[in-house]
Amino acid sequence: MQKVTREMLIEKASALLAEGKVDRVLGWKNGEFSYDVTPFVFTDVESMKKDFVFGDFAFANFSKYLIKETKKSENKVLVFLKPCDTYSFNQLLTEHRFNREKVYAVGIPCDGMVDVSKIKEIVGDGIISVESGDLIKVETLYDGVKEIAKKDVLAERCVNCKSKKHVAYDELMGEEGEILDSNRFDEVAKLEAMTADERYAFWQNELSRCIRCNACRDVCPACTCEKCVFGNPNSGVENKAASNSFEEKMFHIIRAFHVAGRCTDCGECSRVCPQNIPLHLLNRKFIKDINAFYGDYQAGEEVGSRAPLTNYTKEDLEPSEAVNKEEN
Amino acid sequence: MQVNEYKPKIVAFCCNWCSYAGADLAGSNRLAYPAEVKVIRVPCSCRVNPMFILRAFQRGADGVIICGCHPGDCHYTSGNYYTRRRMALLFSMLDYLGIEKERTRVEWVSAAEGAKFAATMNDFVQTVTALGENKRLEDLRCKK
Amino acid sequence: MTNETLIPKLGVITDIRIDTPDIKTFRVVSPEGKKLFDHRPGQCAMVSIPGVGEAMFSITSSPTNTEYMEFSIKKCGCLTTWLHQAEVGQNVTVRGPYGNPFPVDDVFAGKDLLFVAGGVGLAPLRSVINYCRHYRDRYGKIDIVYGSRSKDDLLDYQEIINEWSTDSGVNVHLTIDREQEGWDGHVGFVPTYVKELGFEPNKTAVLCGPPIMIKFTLQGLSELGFNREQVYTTLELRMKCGVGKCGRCNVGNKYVCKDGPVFRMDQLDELPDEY
Amino acid sequence: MRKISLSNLDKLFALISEKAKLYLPVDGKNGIASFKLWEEGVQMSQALNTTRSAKDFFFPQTENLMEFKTEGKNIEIIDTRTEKEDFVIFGVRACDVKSFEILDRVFLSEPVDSYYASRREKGVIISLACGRPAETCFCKTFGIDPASPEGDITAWKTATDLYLKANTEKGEKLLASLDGITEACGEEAVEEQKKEISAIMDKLPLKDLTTDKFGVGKTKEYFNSPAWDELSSHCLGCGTCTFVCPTCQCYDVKDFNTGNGVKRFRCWDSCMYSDFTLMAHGNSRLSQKERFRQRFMHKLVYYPDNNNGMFSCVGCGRCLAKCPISMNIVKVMKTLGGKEND
Repeated sequence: MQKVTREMLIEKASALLAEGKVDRVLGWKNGEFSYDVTPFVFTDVESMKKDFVFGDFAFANFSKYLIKETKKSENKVLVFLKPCDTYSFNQLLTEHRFNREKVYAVGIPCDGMVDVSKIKEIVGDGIISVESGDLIKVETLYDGVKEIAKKDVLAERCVNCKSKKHVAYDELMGEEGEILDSNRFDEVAKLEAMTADERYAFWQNELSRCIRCNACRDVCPACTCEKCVFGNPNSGVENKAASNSFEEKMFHIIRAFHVAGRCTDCGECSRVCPQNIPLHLLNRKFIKDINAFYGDYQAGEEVGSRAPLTNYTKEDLEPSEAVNKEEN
Repeated sequence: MQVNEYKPKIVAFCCNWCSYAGADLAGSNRLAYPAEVKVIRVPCSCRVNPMFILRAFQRGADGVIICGCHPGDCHYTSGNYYTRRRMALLFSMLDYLGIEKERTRVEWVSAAEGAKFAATMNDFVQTVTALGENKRLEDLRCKK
Repeated sequence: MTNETLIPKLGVITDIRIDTPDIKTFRVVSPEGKKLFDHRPGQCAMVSIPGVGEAMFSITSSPTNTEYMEFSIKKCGCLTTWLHQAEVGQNVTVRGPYGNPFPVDDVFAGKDLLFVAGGVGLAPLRSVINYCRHYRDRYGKIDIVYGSRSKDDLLDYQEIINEWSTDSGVNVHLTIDREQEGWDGHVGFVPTYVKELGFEPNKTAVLCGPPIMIKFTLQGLSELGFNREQVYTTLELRMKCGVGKCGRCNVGNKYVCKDGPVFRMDQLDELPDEY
Repeated sequence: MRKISLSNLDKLFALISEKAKLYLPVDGKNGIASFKLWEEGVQMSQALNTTRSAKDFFFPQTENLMEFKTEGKNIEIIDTRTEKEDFVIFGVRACDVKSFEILDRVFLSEPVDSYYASRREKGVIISLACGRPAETCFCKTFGIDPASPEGDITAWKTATDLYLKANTEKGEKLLASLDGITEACGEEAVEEQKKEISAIMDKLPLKDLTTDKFGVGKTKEYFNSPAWDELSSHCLGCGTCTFVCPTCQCYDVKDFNTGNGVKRFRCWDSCMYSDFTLMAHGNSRLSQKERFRQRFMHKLVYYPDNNNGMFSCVGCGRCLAKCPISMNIVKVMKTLGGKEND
């Protein structure tokens, strides 16, 4: 597959800016280290040449940013979308969250993002630089340069990538990929196979780490409510802090439920969690159940598709059958 | 010394058009069902938000049951079809989190089914009694 | 165990006066019938109904009143709506006093005073006005300009008419926004009225009211020759602790609950515009 | 100075545990280290620092302040404060130890917060020098020496031994009670480690970051800086930075109706949240820019203004590692501070 480089993206942006097709570019800006990449709106090529980056840490899914960005100007904004980002893009369009006319979407191929915490597990602290490639070169303060196979440090969501295909774009760079047979439900199945007590212990342990920073909600492209129920003082459940294990469970169950059928499994929630709670396992449970109960459905695959929870058939299974499926 | 017999607290969300009338009928026919069942009338079973169920558990419920019109009979045409999907997913999620699946239930009870209402409640109370107190979705702050 | 400022005292509402359609004045004493604590003019207290909320209110009664405290409360949020439905005998919790008072004993002493208030903005000034009236001989002339939307919206109307207006050396200038039947006083907005009255700029002015009123009154006063060092106002922001620790009511490096709520205009000029 | 062989660490922990509850950093799932109660068999984490800071010990995320019983028009106020137990925290890094001083200036200033004070009184802090600072560390910027952390007792861990030195009366008392298993020793090994750490500090990527441009009296200079727009433009408004921060101390006081009473609790709050300053009649910080600005102005200008130039940041690097969009105090300082800081 032809590799799309940073220079190619800058060239593309520069051409579109020059043509006047767009006047802003939503892209990734470099930071202090190789891995702390920030979303940023560039307005000129010079600043892009200086600060724009594209590489193993260009995680940020820009779809949600479009809601705010498209309201700022009458002109189009250029956005680079990785395959998984295009699903969120479509899902937001389905929910009429931004004006498609104000976006010029360029699909870019992706060969997976790297999870810096996995690198740290191997090399420890003190990462000075990270050089991309199939073999990633990591320089640290204490150990000199080490080479790590990229596949060993891929982010969880990329290990279980569901699709390399772009489902939305105005223009595509590089080659189109395909929808993949991922193993993304394996972890869910493993949990399902446990006893209820084991599952309870597992989630109790995971969710007890929650600090209710709301990062999972705030980054989630499906969480676009103007006023979240957990941020509404009149809801009776507004709570800034995880007061106890009930609050933690309620927050995460309800959040997962609110995005059920709309979650595109982009994996941002798990990435941003400061406590590394595998939140994607909650969302994937819903996706897996929806597929099993109501037929395969991929949120965001198609603009305008009717989400499973706003749909029904007369023959749907009963709730009692849903929980006793294994026994039947 | 007499040991206090454990009596579970049950919250039953009943749709206004069928199940609540069913509960009424059970009453007027003098069909007994346990007093531990606290009925909350809702306009339609699909009014029941997952948060209602969790909050009932938080406030000390040991079991939550949702009763609505039989599929196809919804006063609002399709409300209970949505309930069916939502609750199927929610209950499956609760089970996934290791919360006893017997604590939640959906039953379709028509206005004519007073006997079914009483029988359902009796059965549900029995099931929850066997499970004992809700420990996994409790909020310790609400304990007396 | 040491005294904890976050733990409130118990109070009882012994009287509720309906001032305007949306403002009531609550009289609060301790369960023993005494005043809960002493305060200085302009200071505030946190009043709460457990389970409903806790909020900062100005103590509107004068410090010279040693029997009880009063709070004039406008119905606008959760707690205030609840309080408006409360009856005499209702318990509330009160903690305080918080904030810095008006400099009534040093800066104000011997000066002519001008009070300008709009709407419920009279509430924080009432304690100062009554304090100055009580020690009448310590101050020069007192002028009070007070305006509201209508006659019915004038706070403490009876007290103004029966007591303030009858004091010697105290001039009360009332105004309402629009013509109204049964009103033969001045009609017009407070800032314009202040300008019309054309005060001598040798007074110390105290303003309280909606931000827009403060803004235009200040303009008017500076046209009359007032310096910003002569003008005091009192701020209000969201507060939770009242003791400068919870971190939300700051304007720049000043906490309104601890360093305020009383600020002199030139002090405010030093702070960023975030209130 | 006393020392104990690393092979006897468990004995040391057991002995401390006999006197008071001992907490130390322990590795958890998914690379998250956190302070846990030491019990037989619990291994100390090798991680540089815990994900959450140590402020929890004195200022927990939620705590009950008091309770109320209401009946009709009556209210009963119940003081639920209890006498706290002695406890020891082992392995607090230099940055976190310094953060206690910053918190102290808030909570122990008049009027003293008794909830905080009672915990502070009962806690003994054993700090641990950082042998291997991470790339995100910039404690030196704030005058903190990771080789000589403060605290009641300072500990240094070499390849073979743990060295302990008491700095306070509390620390001396605890250290003296451990005499049975520790031995007196010279300071050579510790001095050697201090040199090593100092050499590493000069290699850290953020070593040149300075606070020169910030501090007392800078409000006017930065408040209306156009840079805030750009810096805050993609802030998600989550509370990650404030909750992992060892010096963030803003809190909310809320009531929880339990059905048989009202519990008034305090919980961490974040100035990044939109409802932080929401009042019945409006909000003084309406945009994320204002909220974002508040956080950094507080750390770099307002706090120093009120505390003789002391900054409310200790350079622990948690926000650098944890911000979902990698926007952090270092980027703010570099942008506002201009070229010299780059």
